Amino acid sequence: MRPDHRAAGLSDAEYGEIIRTLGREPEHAELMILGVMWSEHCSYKSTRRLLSSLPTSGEAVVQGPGENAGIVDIGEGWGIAFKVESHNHPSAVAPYQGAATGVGGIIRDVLAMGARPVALLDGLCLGGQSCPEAAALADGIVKGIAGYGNAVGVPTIGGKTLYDGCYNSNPLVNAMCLGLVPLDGIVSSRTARPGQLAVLIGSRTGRDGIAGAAFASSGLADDTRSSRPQVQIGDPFVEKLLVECCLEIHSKGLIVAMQDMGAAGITSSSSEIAAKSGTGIRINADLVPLREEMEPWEIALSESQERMLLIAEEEALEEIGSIADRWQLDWAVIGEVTDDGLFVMTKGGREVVSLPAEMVGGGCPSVQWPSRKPSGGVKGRGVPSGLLDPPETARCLSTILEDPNLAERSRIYRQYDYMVQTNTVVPPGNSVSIFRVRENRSFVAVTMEVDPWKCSLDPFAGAAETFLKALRPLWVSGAKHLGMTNCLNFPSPEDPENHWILERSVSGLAAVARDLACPVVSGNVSLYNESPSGKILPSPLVAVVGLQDCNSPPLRDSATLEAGSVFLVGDTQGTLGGGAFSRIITPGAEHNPGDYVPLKEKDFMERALKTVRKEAAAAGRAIAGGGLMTSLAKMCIKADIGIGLDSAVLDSDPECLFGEWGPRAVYLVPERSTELFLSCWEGFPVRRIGEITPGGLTLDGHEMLPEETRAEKAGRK
Amino acid sequence: MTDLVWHEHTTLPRDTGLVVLPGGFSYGDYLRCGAIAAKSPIIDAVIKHASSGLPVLGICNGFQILTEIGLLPGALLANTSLDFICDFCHVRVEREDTPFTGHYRKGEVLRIPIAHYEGRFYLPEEQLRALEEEGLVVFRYCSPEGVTGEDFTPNGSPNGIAGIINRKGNVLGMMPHPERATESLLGSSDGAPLWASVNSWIRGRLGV
Amino acid sequence: MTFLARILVFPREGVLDTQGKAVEKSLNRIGFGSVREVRVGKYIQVLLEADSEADAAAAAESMCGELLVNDLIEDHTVQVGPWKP
Amino acid sequence: MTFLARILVFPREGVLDTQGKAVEKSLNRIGFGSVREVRVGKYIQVLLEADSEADAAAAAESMCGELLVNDLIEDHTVQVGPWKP
Ligand SMILES: Nc1ncnc2c1ncn2[C@@H]1O[C@H](COP(=O)(O)OP(=O)(O)O)[C@@H](O)[C@H]1O
Ligand SMILES: [Mg+2]
Repeated sequence: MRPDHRAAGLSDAEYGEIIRTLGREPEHAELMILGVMWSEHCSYKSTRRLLSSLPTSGEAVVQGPGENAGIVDIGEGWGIAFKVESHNHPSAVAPYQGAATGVGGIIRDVLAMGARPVALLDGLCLGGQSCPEAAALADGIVKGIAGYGNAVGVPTIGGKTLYDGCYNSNPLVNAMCLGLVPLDGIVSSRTARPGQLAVLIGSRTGRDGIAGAAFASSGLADDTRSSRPQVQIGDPFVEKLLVECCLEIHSKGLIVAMQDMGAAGITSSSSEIAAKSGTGIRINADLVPLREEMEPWEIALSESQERMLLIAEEEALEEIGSIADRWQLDWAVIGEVTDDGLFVMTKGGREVVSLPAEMVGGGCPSVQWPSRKPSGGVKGRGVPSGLLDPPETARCLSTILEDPNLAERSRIYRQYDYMVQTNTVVPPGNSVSIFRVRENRSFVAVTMEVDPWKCSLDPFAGAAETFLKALRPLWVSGAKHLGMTNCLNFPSPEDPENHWILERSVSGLAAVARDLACPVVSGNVSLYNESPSGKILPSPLVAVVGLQDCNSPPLRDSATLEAGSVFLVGDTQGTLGGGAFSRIITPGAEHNPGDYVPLKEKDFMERALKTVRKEAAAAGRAIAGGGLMTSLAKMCIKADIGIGLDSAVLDSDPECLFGEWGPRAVYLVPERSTELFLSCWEGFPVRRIGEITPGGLTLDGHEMLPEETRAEKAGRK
Repeated sequence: MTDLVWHEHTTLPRDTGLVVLPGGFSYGDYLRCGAIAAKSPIIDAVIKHASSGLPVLGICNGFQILTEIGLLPGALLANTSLDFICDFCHVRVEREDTPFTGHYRKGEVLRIPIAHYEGRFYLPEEQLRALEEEGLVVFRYCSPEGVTGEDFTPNGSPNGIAGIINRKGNVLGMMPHPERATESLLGSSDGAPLWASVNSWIRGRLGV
Repeated sequence: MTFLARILVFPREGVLDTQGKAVEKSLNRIGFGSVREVRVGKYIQVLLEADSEADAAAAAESMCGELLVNDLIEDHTVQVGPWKP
Repeated sequence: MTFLARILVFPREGVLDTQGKAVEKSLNRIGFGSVREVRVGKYIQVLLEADSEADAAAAAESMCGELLVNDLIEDHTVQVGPWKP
């Protein structure tokens, strides 16, 4: 019996559209395929229109969204391909495997561009640490990322971790990969021509992860068991072979087009190549190497990992085969590119699928969900928070530093091999992660941010601030941004208030991308992050890639100095809304979000870059979570230095000491550089707030950071 | 000159001086780390190279492979923390009279990275004692000041063992990565003298 | 009373057994050409106190459910018997 | 004929079984206070062709010796029987 279209995940309207286009009812396999390919995860049907508002072109952009990963130009004929992708749902039910295959998947996206994967980052939004289930998920997720990334030999050089109860049963796992590609060797998925062959290389196809894409497009069911067969197992060793094999084939010029097999496996990879190339494709399911007996639709949709689809000329086949054999990988010609515009799959000589390739791989009709501004609205300004005397300031600081969200993350990143490939210049544990590119002697810097608290306070300003929080440390380290990638992690868009928040968040990202000329080159959307116990906060994650030439070394976020001045640049006052102080010290208090002032950000950027170029500072740190005091404390702990603050030049309200938002930074400046430093910042708010001392962090002589805390945080205890 | 040798080959390049079994997850570390690689076709050639007295160095996974082959005694078990550990640590040079350590001084402390899940050296107690008595431990985890002890041993290895050598003195296995510590840009260059040491040793031995 | 529970955990039918495949290839290569399939799983031995064998078996089963086995990807069998040191 | 060899591999007496200890602690923590000791090993299932059960057992034993088991750190048992699919 034919399954009904709703069970396949299609709405009545979508089903009607299919019948209209085909002029007939779809066959069983066709219906299953369309159900998956028209899911949110594969088609972006709820967000396509929204995403089109993001600026995607710019000076450095070689490849914007639309391919497997975006590419930016880093000079001398080299590019960096990068993208972030979510693996939230799989990680919620099988944390180790879900996170591991998330890493594997994003590596193949970058490989599909012809790039060699050179770095990974992971963005993790984890449940509250008091929830044992969440802790077990968190542990499995970190182990999964480590297990896969370490074994595949790509360093995990950074990431972002935060904890909130809203992620207890729906953790977010966003994996990012960066790859190095010669600009004249970029592979595309839109270059197939009729007569060429479709070659599958990698693992055999099994029944794993069938319909995983549809799974990722709905909320987490209460009984996760029902969604269980949808998890895939990753094999990092095969992935390593696959990377080397595909790069070797590519280096011989034998690849016409390439596509990784992620969600919806053979179907999505082959139909997307056909749709983008304006051709058809004919897949013979009998030729697919299988692990077990499978139905044609299962073969079409299996999400077995570690497979790539290559399009090649027939003459190239022999050499491709011998390379794949040498890497001990299964490979097979599974079909050919045709000129009829159809995605066809045959089994036993019979056509089981025959659909317009455009209909399968080119997306489905957009859905426009209604939007409504949440009734609560933006909260009014709370009561002024009053002044903090030094002992109170010390208490607030130590409470904030105790919060898991502000703790250092070595428990996590020590489990990741962040040094393999020997290019990691600034490893995890720093405000930016930097690797060097030997090929053109440059430094590539990466940051990743997500701030659900600010986004839930004001999605526009919060998303903009998230983006800026990723940009500012790059600038302070001396890197100029080239482009960004993002993952829109949100609950169901079908709820009008959620949808409004999603729209406003995207506008916030678009505004910064436009104003600061930081185009969006790739990204991913993960909606329906809800479970019976609730929905997640709006969690758009942003990662920015920047470039620094090798003439000046990157500026570190702390330094061991005997003497020198401490400068605050930017406004004296920050804003408390959605920040660590209001969340931890005064929960329940209402505060406004900060303002986004593009010109101020630009001004800050230019001066920060100049500071590094002129080598005018010994260390610098953009002020972020926990504000000024937290940033200073982290500097002291990290380099084991002391800082003596002078309250006369500081305000003693929490906005100054713990406020966030906006372009603010602290710099350590040796005496001899003071003038140079001040000249870099002339015309921008800048003030000397203290000096480097032996011992701890003091405010008017009061110790803010007891020795035990310093020792403990520095891992000396 | 450095050559990469394919695991399925059965001979080493002519005039090979030093053979390095590098780190990396050979065969995904399935079954036991290093076990499957130890059965690679190239291994017979490595054994032959070692028995001719020429140097063989196993780093990390390479150390694990050497114990699986039997060129070095013992085995490497999971770190006591059961976590993969990637970090800089300190090791003390215990011998300067090996082909690998000639450019160090005995007692010198190196800052050098580790990155492994299975790095806890194991030998039954008596054999361990014998190993120590024969002075076959070449590197030991320690504090920055050179003090050894459990607190300074990241993976739980007994006696802080980080690297050992065979009796003949030409096969060294070590968990820390000297090849990741050759540039201060990447955090340390303390591994560089190891490469210089073997290089001089080979030149001396081959008279070139 | 003390019981010994012997728990075998292995990849579910249809789930990719990455270790098994690697071991199988290696066995074939080193001369065991007659090997047709290898599956690698875990063997967990638990010594526990219980009033009866049935209680011990129930406890072992619930350990599997709660910690030892992810039945999304793994199958398992439990065998319980009195412990003879 | 096809035989099934079931091979149990576990840490040798005297070799600290860290994984077992960790599982033991976790089990205790999540409420299985009656658990006294846990040991974690491997379960390897090999399907192989042989002329007789004795041949199959000999082959399995030699696989253990050559690859599957490192007897410095591991003990093992082998059970062979005809394979019933
Ligand atoms: N999941 C992770 N993987 C790797 N590195 C991480 C991860 N989470 C955080 N880090 C690293 O730890 C440091 C601080 O992490 P983060 O949570 O972003 O705090 P902060 O708010 O101080 O930036 C950064 O260097 C970051 O790269
Ligand atoms: Mg950060």
